[in-house]
Amino acid sequence: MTIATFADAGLVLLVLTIGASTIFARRAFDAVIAFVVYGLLLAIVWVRLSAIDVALTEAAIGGGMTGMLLLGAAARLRAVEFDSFAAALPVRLCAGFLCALAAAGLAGALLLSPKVVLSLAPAVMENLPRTGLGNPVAGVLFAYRALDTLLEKVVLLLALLGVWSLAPNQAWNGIPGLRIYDQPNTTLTFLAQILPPVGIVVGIYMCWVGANEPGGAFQGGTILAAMWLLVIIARLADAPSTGNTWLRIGLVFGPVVFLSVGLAGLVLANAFLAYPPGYAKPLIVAIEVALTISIAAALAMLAAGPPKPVQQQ
Amino acid sequence: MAFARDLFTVLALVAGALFFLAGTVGLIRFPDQLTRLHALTKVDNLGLGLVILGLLPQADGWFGAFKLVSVWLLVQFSGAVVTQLIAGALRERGPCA
Amino acid sequence: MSDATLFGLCGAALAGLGLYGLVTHPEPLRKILAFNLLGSGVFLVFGFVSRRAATAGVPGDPVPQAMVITAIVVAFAATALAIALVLRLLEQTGRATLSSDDPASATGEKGNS
Amino acid sequence: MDSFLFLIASFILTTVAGSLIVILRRPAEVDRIMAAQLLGTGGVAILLILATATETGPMVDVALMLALFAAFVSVAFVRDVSHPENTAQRR
Repeated sequence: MTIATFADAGLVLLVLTIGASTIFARRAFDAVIAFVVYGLLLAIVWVRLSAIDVALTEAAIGGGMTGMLLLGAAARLRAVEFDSFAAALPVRLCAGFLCALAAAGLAGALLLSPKVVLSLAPAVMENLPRTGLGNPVAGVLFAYRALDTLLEKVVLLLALLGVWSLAPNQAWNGIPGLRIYDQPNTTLTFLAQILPPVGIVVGIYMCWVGANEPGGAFQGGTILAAMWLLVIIARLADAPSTGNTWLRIGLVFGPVVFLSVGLAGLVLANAFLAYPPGYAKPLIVAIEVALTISIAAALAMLAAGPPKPVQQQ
Repeated sequence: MAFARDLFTVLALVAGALFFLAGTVGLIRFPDQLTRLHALTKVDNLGLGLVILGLLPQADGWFGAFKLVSVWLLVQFSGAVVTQLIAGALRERGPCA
Repeated sequence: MSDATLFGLCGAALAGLGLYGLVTHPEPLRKILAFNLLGSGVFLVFGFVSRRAATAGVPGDPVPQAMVITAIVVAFAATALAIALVLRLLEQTGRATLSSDDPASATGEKGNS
Repeated sequence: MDSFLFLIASFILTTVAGSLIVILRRPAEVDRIMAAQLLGTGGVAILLILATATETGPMVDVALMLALFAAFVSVAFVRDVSHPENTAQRR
């Protein structure tokens, strides 16, 4: 037990060091790499907190997708070498002091939190058998707080709409400006031919296992998105134009299925987003499958960025 | 039998951990980037390979063992290809890349 | 002090670090990074809240965990939108800084759209 | 057995942490990518050992995820290096 505590303390120290270097690194690129490392470390931290579902999401999104997105941005921004004009020392000291105060306040709230632990876990565990699911987190996401999950999908679509709206007028409905490899490269092509089939199997496995064990639509969808991006980057397939009908159907498929099941619940189970007794599990699995497709499409398109005018290529 | 199994695990894990140590020392000490890449791949194949070999007898059932081996194969494959990619980029663009 | 508390305190410190970066860095990309750091620190505090509720049979309260999963995905969407904005700013003006009183940053003339 | 597994996991964490801190101070970008790759592999090893020690099967899935995405980040890096206008600016 003591070894575990020591290891945890070391892990915390490492996370703090890497986290600090994302802030204090001199070049933006260094900060981005530190952030990728930080995301991978956080996945281990979440495992130590016994939150496997979160660890899966963090490893996929925090380390992988965000890292790729930020690396691309750092590479493009490198073209503008502006002198990093930092705030003056007194300002930094002052900001540092206030931020330390905020952190101390948060830490104090943690340490002085009431002895009586408020938890919704018993309520969730009590009602979980009625949904037929084995994973309490999936139960919360799709039954207990289904409205949050539905709205989150809408947020993803809104963000995508925002990204696409940044395209110049003539590029609307064009191909996303995702950076692809400069010229065909046999090694990368090989990777992009072998890895995606493996990734697709893992993604489907994640989605399928999510009902009973950690995993689910988010994690599965992220893997599928990453594999799609890999294929596009390796020049094995073109990114679809943002006006592509199939792409748009894929994007709204999940939320539409979710919403129609929710509306059907209004008739069949007397409440919005309620599932008729006995049908909860098949309905949730159907929603998860539909959402996996939509999440994959939305995340990949978010990472691909706004459409680009053709002549700039 | 259980003792032999545990002994095997201990030996393989210690050997794997030593390769992790060797790989990281190489990564720190080796003079140029291509040799450092070489040290990195040793961690991928031998370090992780021995760790997984040691964990296999403790795995729960055939499916658990299968998953462990497939994780190793995945790391092995993607590690090798990525190293190749980085080395290619280094050769094309020079050591400062 | 339990391990969960340790990670919770780590989260608080990370949130402070992120806030500092968000306030002091003039580069938008660094601000986005700092914002992500701030977010993940707050998520870790949620992790502490979840883990604290652990009882026999349940490793933690699933409600905060589900919220953190949702939050990670939303944070990614926000990051993607912010990066698209920064790159568009670069395209439009040839600069990628938010400070208005820094003429040195306008030297990299790249804007041509 | 369990405390031995924890010991090995801590040992791997320590070596990886040490090299991370050294490598992340190097100027060249490739070294930094190597650090991310090393942490990917080290993280996989740590998670697999922890999965066995705590008998939590799903942790193996986290290791799988880490393995998939560590490679993905390196691909993004190699892609960015492949663009000639980037190398011209490289210091």
